Amino acid sequence: MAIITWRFEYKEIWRAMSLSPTLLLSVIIFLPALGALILMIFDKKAVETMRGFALAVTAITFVLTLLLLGHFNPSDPGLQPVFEVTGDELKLVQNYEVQDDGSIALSDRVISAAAIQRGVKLEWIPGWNINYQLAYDGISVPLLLLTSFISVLAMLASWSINKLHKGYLILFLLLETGMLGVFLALDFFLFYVFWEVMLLPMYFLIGIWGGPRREYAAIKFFLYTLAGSVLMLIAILMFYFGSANEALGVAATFDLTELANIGQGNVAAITFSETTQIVAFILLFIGFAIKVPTFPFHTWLPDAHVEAPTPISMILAGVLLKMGGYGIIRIAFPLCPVGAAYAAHTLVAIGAISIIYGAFAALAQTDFKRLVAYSSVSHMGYVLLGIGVWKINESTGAAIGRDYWLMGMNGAMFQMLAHGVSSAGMFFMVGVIYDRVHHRDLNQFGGLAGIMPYYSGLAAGIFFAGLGLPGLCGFIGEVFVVLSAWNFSKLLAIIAAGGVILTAGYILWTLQRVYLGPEYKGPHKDELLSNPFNGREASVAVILLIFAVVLGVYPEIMFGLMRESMASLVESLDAGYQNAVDSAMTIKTTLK
Amino acid sequence: MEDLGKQLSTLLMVAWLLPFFGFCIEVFGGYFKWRLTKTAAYIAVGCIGVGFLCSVVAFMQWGNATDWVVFESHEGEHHVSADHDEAAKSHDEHGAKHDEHAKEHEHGEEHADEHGEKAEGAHDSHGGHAKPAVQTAFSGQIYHLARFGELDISIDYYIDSLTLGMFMMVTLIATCIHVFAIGYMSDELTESYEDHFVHTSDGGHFKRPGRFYRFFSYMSLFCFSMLGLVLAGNIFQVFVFWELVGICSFLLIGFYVERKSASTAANKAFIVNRVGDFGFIIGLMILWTSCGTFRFDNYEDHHGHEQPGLFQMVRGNDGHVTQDGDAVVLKDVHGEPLTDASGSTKTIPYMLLVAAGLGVFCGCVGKSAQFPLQTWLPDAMEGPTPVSALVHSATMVAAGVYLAGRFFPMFLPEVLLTIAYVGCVTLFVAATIAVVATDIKRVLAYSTISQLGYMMLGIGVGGWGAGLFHLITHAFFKSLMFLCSGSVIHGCHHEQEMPKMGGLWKKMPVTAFTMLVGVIAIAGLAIPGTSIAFSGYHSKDAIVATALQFVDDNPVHILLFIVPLVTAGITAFYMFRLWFYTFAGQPRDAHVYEGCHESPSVMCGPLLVLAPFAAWCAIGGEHGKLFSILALSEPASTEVVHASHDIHTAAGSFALVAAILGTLTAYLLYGKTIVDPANIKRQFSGLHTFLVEKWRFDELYDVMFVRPSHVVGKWCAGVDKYIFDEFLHGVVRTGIRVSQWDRKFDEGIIDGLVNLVGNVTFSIGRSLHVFQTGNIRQYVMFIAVGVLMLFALLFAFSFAILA
Amino acid sequence: MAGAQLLFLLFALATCASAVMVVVSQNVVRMAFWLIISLGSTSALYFLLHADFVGATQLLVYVGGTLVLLVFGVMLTASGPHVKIKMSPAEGFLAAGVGCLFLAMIFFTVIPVANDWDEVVIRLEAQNDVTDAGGGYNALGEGNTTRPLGLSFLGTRPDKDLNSTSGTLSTGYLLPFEIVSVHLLVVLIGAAYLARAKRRVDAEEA
Amino acid sequence: MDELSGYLFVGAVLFVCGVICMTTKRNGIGVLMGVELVLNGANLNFVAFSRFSPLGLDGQVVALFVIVLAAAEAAVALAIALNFYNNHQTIDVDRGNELSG
Repeated sequence: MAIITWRFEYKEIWRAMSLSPTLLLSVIIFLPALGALILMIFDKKAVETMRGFALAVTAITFVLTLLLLGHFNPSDPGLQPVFEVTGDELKLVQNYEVQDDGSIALSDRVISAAAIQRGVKLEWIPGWNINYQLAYDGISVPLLLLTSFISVLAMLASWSINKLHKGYLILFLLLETGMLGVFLALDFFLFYVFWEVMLLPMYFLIGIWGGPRREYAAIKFFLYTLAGSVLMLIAILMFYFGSANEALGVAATFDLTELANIGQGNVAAITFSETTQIVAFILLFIGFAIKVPTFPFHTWLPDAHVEAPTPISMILAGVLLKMGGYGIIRIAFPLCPVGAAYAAHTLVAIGAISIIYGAFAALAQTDFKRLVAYSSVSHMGYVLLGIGVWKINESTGAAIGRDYWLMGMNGAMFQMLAHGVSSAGMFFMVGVIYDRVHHRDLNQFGGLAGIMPYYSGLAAGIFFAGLGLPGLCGFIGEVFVVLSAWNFSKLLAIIAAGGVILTAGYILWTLQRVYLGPEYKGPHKDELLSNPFNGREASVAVILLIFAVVLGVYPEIMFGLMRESMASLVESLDAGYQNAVDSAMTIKTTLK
Repeated sequence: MEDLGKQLSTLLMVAWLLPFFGFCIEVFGGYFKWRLTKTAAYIAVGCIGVGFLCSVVAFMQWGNATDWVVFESHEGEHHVSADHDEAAKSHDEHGAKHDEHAKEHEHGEEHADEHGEKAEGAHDSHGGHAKPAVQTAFSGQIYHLARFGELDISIDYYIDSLTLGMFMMVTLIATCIHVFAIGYMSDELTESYEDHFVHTSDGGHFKRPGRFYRFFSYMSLFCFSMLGLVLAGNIFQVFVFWELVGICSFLLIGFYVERKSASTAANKAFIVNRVGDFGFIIGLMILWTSCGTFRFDNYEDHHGHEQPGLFQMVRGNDGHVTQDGDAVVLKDVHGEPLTDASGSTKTIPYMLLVAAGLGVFCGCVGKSAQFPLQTWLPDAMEGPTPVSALVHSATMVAAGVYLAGRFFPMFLPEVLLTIAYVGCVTLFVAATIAVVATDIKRVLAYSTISQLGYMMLGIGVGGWGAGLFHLITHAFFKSLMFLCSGSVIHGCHHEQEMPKMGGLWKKMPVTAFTMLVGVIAIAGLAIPGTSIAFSGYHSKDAIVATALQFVDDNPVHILLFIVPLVTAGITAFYMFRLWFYTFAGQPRDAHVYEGCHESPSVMCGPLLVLAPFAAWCAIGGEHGKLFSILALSEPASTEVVHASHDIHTAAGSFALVAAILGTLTAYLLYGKTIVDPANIKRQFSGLHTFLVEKWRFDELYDVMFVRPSHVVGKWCAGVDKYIFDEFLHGVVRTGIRVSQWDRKFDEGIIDGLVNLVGNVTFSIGRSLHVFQTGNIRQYVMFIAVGVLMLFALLFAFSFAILA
Repeated sequence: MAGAQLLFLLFALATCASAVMVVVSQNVVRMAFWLIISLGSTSALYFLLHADFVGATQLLVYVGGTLVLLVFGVMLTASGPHVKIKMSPAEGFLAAGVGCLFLAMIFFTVIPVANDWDEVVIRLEAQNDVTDAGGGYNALGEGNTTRPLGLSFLGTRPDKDLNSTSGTLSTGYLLPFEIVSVHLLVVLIGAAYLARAKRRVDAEEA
Repeated sequence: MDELSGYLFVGAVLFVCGVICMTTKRNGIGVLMGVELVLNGANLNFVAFSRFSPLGLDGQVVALFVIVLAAAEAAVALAIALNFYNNHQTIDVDRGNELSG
């Protein structure tokens, strides 16, 4: 009888973990929540202290994501290893063996060099096979960086919040936890939990600190998003119960990588049928499309933006909308490639319509923030367009011009990042002026370039980034997506390209009405003069503009991060669809 | 040669990037420090001046390394890039297939015999005779933008004699204009600049701090963008800088942000350009999807293999487009058909390639203000005059022509014909409007459009060299004229209407005579019988000659010769009209005349520098050095047309006659006033109004595009508000109503039931309270009795069951 | 056997009679006396059942402890005119009737159980994997149950396991024993608390 | 009637006597004595079954627990009785009818 016991050498493990991202992933997610917890014990009158503390928390989170970036290996296409040891480095485990004669044999057991753990996985609700599973790869890292980065800036912009500071800051930090969790979760259930965690703080942030119609906007936001969540939940359950095979003794799972493997036909004997894939894809797509948002699910966005306080608008536009795109890339496509291929044309069409529709609607707005909100609809249309340009040879199932689709995917990701920077900047710029004159009527501005030249210069830069001017971030995403679209559909590509004219139209017209002209036409002119553009505001705008320029001039900085992951994703989707087509052919021939 | 490529690219990149650093320094330093000093201007001039020097050094190096082949070969033939040498090997197999090709081949040998004549058509390097292995074009990569699988987008450079020529032209003109602007913009050097064109609500003039530094920072940014455009080694990069020059143009047109007209004109310029860019993007999409690269020249991919650039793909080694049914066969670096991974030949449908060419040309139409997108350029005159001189005559608007020239190998005959006709319509329309314009800058603006039309026409009919030749010469004399007009405007205190001027030559002789140089140049006057003439004559003559050659080959397109010929006369007419109106005759407005003065030397200096260039830069015509340098870059394309000597002579004579006629008419009408122009105006008042209203394009576009897009915008917003939102509200209202029913149901039935149960229980409890005696002994008794009764029940029950 | 049966009859009669006397007596002290007799006889019955430890405990705890406590109670409360608290005759009759019925009911159930007892034993043996090793449970010696009881409180069951046929181990009573110990402690504290004099309250009232 | 039933009958008598005692005695101490009788009746059954079944000492163990608990109960009950007496100046349980509904 030999009883084997494992004795972990904790010091060594700790060293390995602190060197590796094992803990880092969880710390990144929960640090803001911890910060929120600590904020609760602050005196509610110590406003400046609390703001400083919350800013520090967001800043540390940002630094941690940078640390994670340090661990990131861009040439590894899969999920990144979080725990990696080689035999030479560490003796992690010792092996005690109780011999038959009662003596104890000690032997060093060494985790071999192959011990690479991709992602953190801990049991959470074992009865349902739900795990606390986190991982990161080239798709989530850029968005993670964006999230923590925009959070810091939005926190810097939060000085304009002037009531219930403590609650605001707590909710803000909770919101950040939810957002970071969404980008790191690899378990579908966990993903859903974080998705909902982010929803509630947002509801209160809009509903309490918002503008005059805040309740309406908050409820509208909530209804739309909840509807999307419900559809997503149905899809989750479809996948969960579809992933089990009792005959083979395979348990149902929420693991996204396993589900993706099943969806792509890489698992023997378990597949999602074509109908399942199509239905699930449609459910997931609507769920995510509401978040993106695309035509015709977009009407919550203008209201939410108009009523939300400035920093929340920044978060909303800069990060939240990205979750929709991320969900489509990370979940909807990998889990149901057949459904995705089936709906690709619709996707691209919706993308193109969103671009044009959003731009036209923006052209008709008189509310500054509403205009920027519609521009978001237009810009996020490019994301959908880029994701969907999957042209398939119907007989073999292989992608035609896969590199163009890869380009579209990359372009879509980049567009998300670029839009995160530029739209956050635009909302911030609107907020700066709103804080002073307390109105947003485009027809009552003018002449700001003369009154606040520094501010106007920065604003023009950021608006040009939104316009898609080369050398600034918006250009790269838009133009790459559009260039990739021709391979898929000529008509839709032309429609999408038409967006460049309209975008120029509404942005330049806005610039003219707000910043140019001889004099300011609206109320509260004295406040404009007495309350100059301060250093805190300037730093937010300057940082955003610098990033817009860096991303625009050297986009490889982001493409380099996501290239391999995207390439392997596209490759596996392509193979997955071909698998499905092959098996369908086999069935057909057998039937004959 | 590799070293040369490196040196050239380094030098040109220095010239290219210096203005950008200048921009950064000026924009920040200007805002924080040099608001009221000329420091920003000096930095800008320094940057662009050094850029000019770099360009010249680069040119000299290029010339040295190529043993000044340009000037020797002008005796014999043109050399193209060494890549084409290899073509000779594979030529024979290919050549035999195509009749045209064979003909060309003979041509080549003919010209080889005609050594010492001139260099027409002898572009092919496979003419059978040895040629020096001199590389004249250099390309390479600066850095990667992105790579997707095998697709690759980067920032490249492509340097040939055209690039060098453009660099020198742009930097030289820009330097002059920068210097000129120091004087012209000097009234901005104040804390309280009074803008006479803007009225505040209290009736006074608008006052603002001066923005001297800002002007120069914009100018630097523009120079950076323009040079980047010229240096670009791929069409995508061209597009990038295309947009950047567009935004610089926007910023400069809208420099007087307070003026509604200025900001509107800026918007118009940018948006109209974007309409062109829309086509440009479509062209890019087609090329990108079909060819998989944007590079002009061959390049090394990331595996280290040499891959064909766009030109090589379409034109191969010999300038021929190989067709396979309805498709164009793409070629690899050796001129063989290009195959993809699966081994099948890569082709592009012929019509798609035509569409790509048209798309890219759309961009050129927007940028070069060609018909039908010409409307923005006259409005762009809202910007300060140096801007008009630099951006809206010499460089940016010429970028369209430059691109059409650079992209020439990609244009199929159908595209070229379109280009020719667009140019033809433009040059006529613009010239007719220029005849009736009275604003001095607008006349020049229309003349610019018209001249750009000439260039397009030249390129369209296959006169690649002629078009770009005119581009360079036009840049010099038009910038000169704009600066002169700027000098006039400055001297007349921002008076731009010609009817208020007259006789100014006495007050500002330098301006008047440099202007005269420009006018003669643009009018294309020459001493009959000789080729002693200013630059405009040579270049316009080249275009008209090529057009005549083209018409000679294709008589259907006779208009392509007639219209430019007539317009040559009109051009001479309106340009001299401008000069006579402004400088000759009697002063028409005493007030303006009294206040007028000659500009300071900082402004006259550039005029005097530019004037010789305007006059003699094209000296020698098509045998001259400038043309030879340009012609060295002539692309390998079978579409290139060279006028024969006879046709050249004929066309030259026609053009000269037309120009002289136009000049005489102008002199008689405005110099001598034998007929009062007002009478003619009255006679043709309908036509006059039509022309003054610019053929009513603005109104047409307003009705056709601007208003409909606003209406559609309102519809979209309305759909959101009244359909989507109302739908949502309806859903929510229904939900609320349902929940109200639900509430009633709950309150009435569910709650009722529960209450009933509760009430019954309560009343039972009430009635049972008598048993709650509080007496412990009774409780025990109850228990005992209860147990007994239970037992009895059980007993009875079991009995009942047993029974 | 006859001796044992005789003793059983003797002590059974004593037990029952004195129990009836407890009911019938009107004086509390007498009741206590008859109770002592009844409980003592019961312990004798325990001895007859070879449950020597239980019997001893019965004597020690009940007769020696509980009843002394009761007598204390009687003494502490028996002051004044209420030493004899009479019940009404009707009540007495009612109680007697119910009691008779109750007794009848129990007898009625006891008889079938006792009749079928052999079968029950067989069934229990089958269910519990134990065989009755002839002379009852106690293989260590008749009547000496102290040691196996002690062991059962410590968690082992020699009394069962030594007769086990399948070798599976039975559970002991360690945990209940501990619980009861703690329970006793709590009860003692509680009793002390309840019974203590309320001087402080009085002082406050005064 | 074998040995087992004899014990059971004795137990039954004790139990019933206890119950009657509880119902008839107005004296609180009497009631307590009834409780003791009831417990003893039950205990006798336990021990008897323990003796005549093959289940070992389980019955005796339970009986021991009951004895101990009875002792504890007596202690607490006495304390209650004393308190009752202090509050009502009598031990007559019929006087303690505050819980009457």
